[in-house]
Amino acid sequence: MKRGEVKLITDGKRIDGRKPEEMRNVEIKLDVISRSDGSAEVAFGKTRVLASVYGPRALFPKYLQEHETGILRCRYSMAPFSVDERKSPAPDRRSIELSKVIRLALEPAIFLEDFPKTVVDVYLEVIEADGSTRVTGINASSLALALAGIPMRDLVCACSVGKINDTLILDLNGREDNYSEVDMAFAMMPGKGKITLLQMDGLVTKEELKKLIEIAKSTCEKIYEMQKNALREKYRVSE
Amino acid sequence: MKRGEVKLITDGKRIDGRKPEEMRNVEIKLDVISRSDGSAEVAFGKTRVLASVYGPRALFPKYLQEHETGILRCRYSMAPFSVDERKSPAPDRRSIELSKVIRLALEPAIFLEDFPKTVVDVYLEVIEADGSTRVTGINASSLALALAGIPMRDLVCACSVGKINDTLILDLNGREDNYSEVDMAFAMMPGKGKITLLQMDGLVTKEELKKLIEIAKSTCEKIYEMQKNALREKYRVSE
Amino acid sequence: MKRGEVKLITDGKRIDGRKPEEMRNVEIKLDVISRSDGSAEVAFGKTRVLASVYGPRALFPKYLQEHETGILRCRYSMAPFSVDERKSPAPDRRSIELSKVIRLALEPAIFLEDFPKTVVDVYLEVIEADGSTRVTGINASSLALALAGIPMRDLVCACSVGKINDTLILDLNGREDNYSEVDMAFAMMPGKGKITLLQMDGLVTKEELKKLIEIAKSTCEKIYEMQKNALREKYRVSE
Amino acid sequence: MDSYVLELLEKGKRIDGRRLDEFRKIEIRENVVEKAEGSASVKIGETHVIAGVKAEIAQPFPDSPDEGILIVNAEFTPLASPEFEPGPPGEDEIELARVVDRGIRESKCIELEKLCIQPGEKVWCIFVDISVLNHQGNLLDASALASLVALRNTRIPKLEDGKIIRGEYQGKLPVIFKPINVSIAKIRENLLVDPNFEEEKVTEAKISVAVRDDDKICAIQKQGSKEILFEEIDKIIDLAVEKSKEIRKLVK
Amino acid sequence: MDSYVLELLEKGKRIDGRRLDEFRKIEIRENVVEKAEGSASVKIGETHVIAGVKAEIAQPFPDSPDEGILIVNAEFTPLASPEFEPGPPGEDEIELARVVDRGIRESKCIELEKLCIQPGEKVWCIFVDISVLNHQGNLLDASALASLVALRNTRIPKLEDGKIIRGEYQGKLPVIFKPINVSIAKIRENLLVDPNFEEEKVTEAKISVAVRDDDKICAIQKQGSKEILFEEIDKIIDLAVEKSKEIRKLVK
Amino acid sequence: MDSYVLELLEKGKRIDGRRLDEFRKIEIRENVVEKAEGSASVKIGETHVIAGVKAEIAQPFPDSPDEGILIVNAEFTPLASPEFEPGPPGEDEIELARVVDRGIRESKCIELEKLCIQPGEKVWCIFVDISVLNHQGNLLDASALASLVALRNTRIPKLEDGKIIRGEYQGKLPVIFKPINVSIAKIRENLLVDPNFEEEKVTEAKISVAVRDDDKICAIQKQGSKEILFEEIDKIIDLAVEKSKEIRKLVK
Repeated sequence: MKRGEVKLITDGKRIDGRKPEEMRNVEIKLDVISRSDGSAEVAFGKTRVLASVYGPRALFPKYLQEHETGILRCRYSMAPFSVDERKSPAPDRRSIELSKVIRLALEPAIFLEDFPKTVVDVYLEVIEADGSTRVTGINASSLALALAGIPMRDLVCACSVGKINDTLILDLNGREDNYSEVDMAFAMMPGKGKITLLQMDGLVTKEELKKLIEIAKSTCEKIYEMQKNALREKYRVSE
Repeated sequence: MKRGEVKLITDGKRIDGRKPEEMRNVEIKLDVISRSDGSAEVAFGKTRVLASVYGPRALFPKYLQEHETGILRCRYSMAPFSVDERKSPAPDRRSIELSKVIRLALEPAIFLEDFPKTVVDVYLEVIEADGSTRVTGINASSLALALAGIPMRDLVCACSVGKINDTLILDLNGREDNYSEVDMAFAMMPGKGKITLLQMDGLVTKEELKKLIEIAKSTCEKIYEMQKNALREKYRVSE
Repeated sequence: MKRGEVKLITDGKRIDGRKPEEMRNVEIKLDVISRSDGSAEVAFGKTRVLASVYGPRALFPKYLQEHETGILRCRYSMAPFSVDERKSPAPDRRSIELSKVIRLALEPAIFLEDFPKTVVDVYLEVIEADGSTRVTGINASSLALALAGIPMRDLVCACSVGKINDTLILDLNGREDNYSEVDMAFAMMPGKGKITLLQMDGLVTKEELKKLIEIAKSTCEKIYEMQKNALREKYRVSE
Repeated sequence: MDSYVLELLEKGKRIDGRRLDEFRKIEIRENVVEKAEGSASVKIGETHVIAGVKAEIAQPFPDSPDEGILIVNAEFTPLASPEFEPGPPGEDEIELARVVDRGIRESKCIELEKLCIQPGEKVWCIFVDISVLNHQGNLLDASALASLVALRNTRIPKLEDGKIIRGEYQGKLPVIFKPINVSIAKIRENLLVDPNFEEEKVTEAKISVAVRDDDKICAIQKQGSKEILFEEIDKIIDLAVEKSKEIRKLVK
Repeated sequence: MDSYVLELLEKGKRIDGRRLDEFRKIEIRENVVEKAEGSASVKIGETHVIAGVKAEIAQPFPDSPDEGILIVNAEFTPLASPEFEPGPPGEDEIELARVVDRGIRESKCIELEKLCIQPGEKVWCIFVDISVLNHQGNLLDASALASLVALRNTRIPKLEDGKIIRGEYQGKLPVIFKPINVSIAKIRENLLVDPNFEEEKVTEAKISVAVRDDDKICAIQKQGSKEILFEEIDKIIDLAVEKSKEIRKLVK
Repeated sequence: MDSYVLELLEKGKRIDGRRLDEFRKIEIRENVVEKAEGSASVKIGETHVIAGVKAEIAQPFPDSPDEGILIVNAEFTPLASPEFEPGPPGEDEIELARVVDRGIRESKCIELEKLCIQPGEKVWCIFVDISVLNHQGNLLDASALASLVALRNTRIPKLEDGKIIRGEYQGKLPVIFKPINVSIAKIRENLLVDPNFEEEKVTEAKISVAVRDDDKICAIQKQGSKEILFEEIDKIIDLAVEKSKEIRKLVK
């Protein structure tokens, strides 16, 4: 089966009962890893990703250090049991690409120049994968970075959008990820109105693309409120 | 076939004709590798293991050095032809675990604090494997360390014990290793009465465990004499 | 099928129509890679190899540096599409051996002692493989080194020779490489009369071996003229 | 911190106020990953691991053609501790996985012969993957417990034409015992149950004991770079058997 | 050099004299490797890549038992640039290969179902291997173009008794569209088509867009460590669609 | 030490008192590993290697469906020399294994077509594994000799229902020649047979020659980072042929 060959929408309802532009339930937990400098768990429906930040810390061996800026490293990884068929824990090509695009989605938000010669490590672990893992991970990373006290220009918010037949949809689940006609991952700094991630697969017209970006933008703005609320609540409660 | 499903004892005799608490023939050769700082070959029956020690020597890259103590490294390896089915020379999970437990069995005996920033390497090569390779290797390592002039609190002596039906046995051969009900690897510093290795698989009661440890202890004391005799003879002959 | 079992010569003609001691068409292109310090492409018939030189450049990590001499590194690699069955891009045992023998074939010609602590990297990429890839690569490397301005005692010239039935042949193609009775790779510094590569497989008498070396020698002298002409033409044209 | 741990121990006290023979609070959550055939999250204090079970079809080993295969694997994810780094499994991960494996295997709690699909051709291969998410000490006991609980709630997938139907199940994995792993640390003359991260840093030797429901011992592993005494072994075994009963009660 | 690039850009100029929306000279050579089932050499300015196609027999994926397999792989050979080092593929090589793969795959230009030999058992596996031979910037567009051309001249080998007869062919690989990849760099407020090596060093963000013959967009990848603005996206897409038409004319 | 070797050579002498064309004492022990199908320990002076042969069942290569497979592999165990390190095989190990392989293979001493079990499906794969245990120079000649002797005492295991019965044998591996490898080092104007470790350190070039019983040469490999002269080649070949006869007498 390929993109477009699976019936994913019936009477305006998606296979999990959602309306086209409806997000799954979003769950945010902060400070889930006590040994970490900052950590968060974000779930979009069944998709659940942990992010843990270490740093800024000294970088070794020394020849990797940059003298004028800090370095950001990201590692996206899936637990072997997070998917239908067991995934070997060694990084595959997909994980390596995703690690890079997640890093590039976060990097514009961080004042890396503030801590030269050091490294900030963002580690992501997908506990369960039901679509949209990279954008879920970016949201978790944004929160973990903030909790680690890394100076940031803005939070980074992310979501996925797509297309089934002629309907544009929001927040793709695993089956939609595989078989929808279009799949787009999007991240931005909502406070700045700047895009930091844009990846698209599948056939669209220019007009459809515009609309997809609009949906993604307004969703990221909602997620921005969720991220800010979570952080606010924490500082209200704990400090 | 699994543990307990193979007939390993008949009329009080084991498959190789030994009595339950009888060791196989032990053979010790010293200084078998001229390029090494200290080397020994120990055979328990057909099981034959070479140990070769290099060090204390400088450790590179420098960031691996410990400023207050030397480091001990061990590598247990099996020759590809040492077993029934050819073993790939790359280290497998078993070899990696055994390398660690052998290191931990030897470490308590060595005055590592006497040579900070350096490393002592103990390399083990199993030439033929017929059970009890790790304990044979520990005995060879103990002798090789002594010959390399590494300052030691005591020699380390090791043996395996096990259980077939209700009989406790000493020095397991390959078939017994695989199919006996219990398999225990044991090492100690006999002059100090201190245990440095204890690994057990298979079902035992507390009482059986006690008895197994007793057999292992008295066997290690015998091996202690063999190790000391071998060293004494060498120094009588060669120096 | 094995060496000697395929009919490779009929009425004095080889399978590609050549006479026994006839070379394939040789094509030389210089400066084919603008980012490189020196580069050349050499084709012997369909066999086509690119060589690219970088250096002398600083070598890191520092503990790899030699204080009294520069270091030469070579890497022979085949494009996945250069052979009948797709070749995985990871280096195999053959590539590792060939990288070494190519390095040793070039090393006697280079004044490595002139640039201590540095490295010269020679990278070879086989674009299409129809026999004699290592010797084609040595010729390309010799030119690339000269173009990179590496001080050399002489150019290094290389060719392959072999034997089919009782006929000695020159410049083996892919099928001859696999199925001829003898296959020899040869390189020398023709201006110095010194041999830098000699590798032979297959059964020969001492007398045949002598003749093979003679053919190889006189061929390398011809290739020497080709290499020199190519370099002369370049400097006439471009400078 | 190291000297503080030792100072308190002189007075028989631990930095978190526990008795020497007291476990931290244990929190077990079952079925935390829907995609997995079985799963469990276990917290011992702040130490957190998840174990997930996947069932795949595999060829049996030649010497046991009618038995399923059990594979235990552990990953110390770099999320869990500043000391952990990404990369292939290190010796500590491998040792932990192998000790958990032996505790389960030697207890005979899984009837591997019930996992045969077609003798000599196809059997179930049960992967237990342990992800360490927060490292505050005693990873081994947490991992063994999570693995046991995950196995006990594991369902075997349905097969159709020899292929796995994901999300549909034919029944539970038969797990007939509850082997429990108890790790006891030796620090000077003290024996401590369930050492936390700070205690592990000054631990001289550690003995991990897997105990079955009938108090039989099914696996022992000495760890740590110092020796242990004969009389200590006895005490450790007694203590392990006793504590195993306590923890076993937490497992459904 | 970096500041020179930026200075010139202030005046709307590029270091090699091109207009902002101008590609360097593109040179395509077909069938450059006889051993390959298909091949192409593409130069964009001095940037040089070769793509070669090999067809092998493989088992289909379980969820598409009657479809061939497409695998795209890229190697930044150390010949091509002093920055490239030998070793396993790095993240940039992997990303490039995956983006080229998506551009081809999502355009649906290859009818994978025509590459089935025996359903569920044997299908053709089409390997596209990209070797970068000189790196003067914009490797992605050159690689995508070389891959497309190589696929379009690919012949499927003959089979005899289920084995491949090397050097004999049963027909051409069906490739029914010409997806073209166009990369546009953002440097300050400028958008540049086909950035060269020096321009890439100061590029803030880059958007690569794959466009099909019917002007539909089949893949987008943002690269670079800085952000991009909403209004820039629109301009980039328009520019990419326009330039794709120009390049498509070069493909037979 | 290096300069001492050279000084003595000026006077035509070697540090261990040998003539230039003299091998060190060679000691061969057969069947040193019971688990192996064949094995030999060879000492040349203090240099020590063990070769062990294992026979496994494998699929034949597509272009020789009715022939067995020979694989030679060498490990410079870190036991053998302070220069050797654990890790994947380096270029010297790989080269040594491949040169030993070619000496055996090109001599046609093993009739691979007699190792076919079922054409196109199952053949014997003969693994020769060389473990270097002490490195005092000239590893290649010792390894080639140990491999030859091990192959000559190799027994082919019994098969039952297509499975190997370990410890029972159906007969000997047919090995019909005795190819002998002789390595000759060039140090300044001297040619030395069987260079020891100290001599190898100052060796400029080394030629290894494999010679068959009928004095035919079956493989040559030049090593070392300096050149060799035409007239030296002749002398080396003559010397190698002569010494090969001497060593061949030691092989049963």
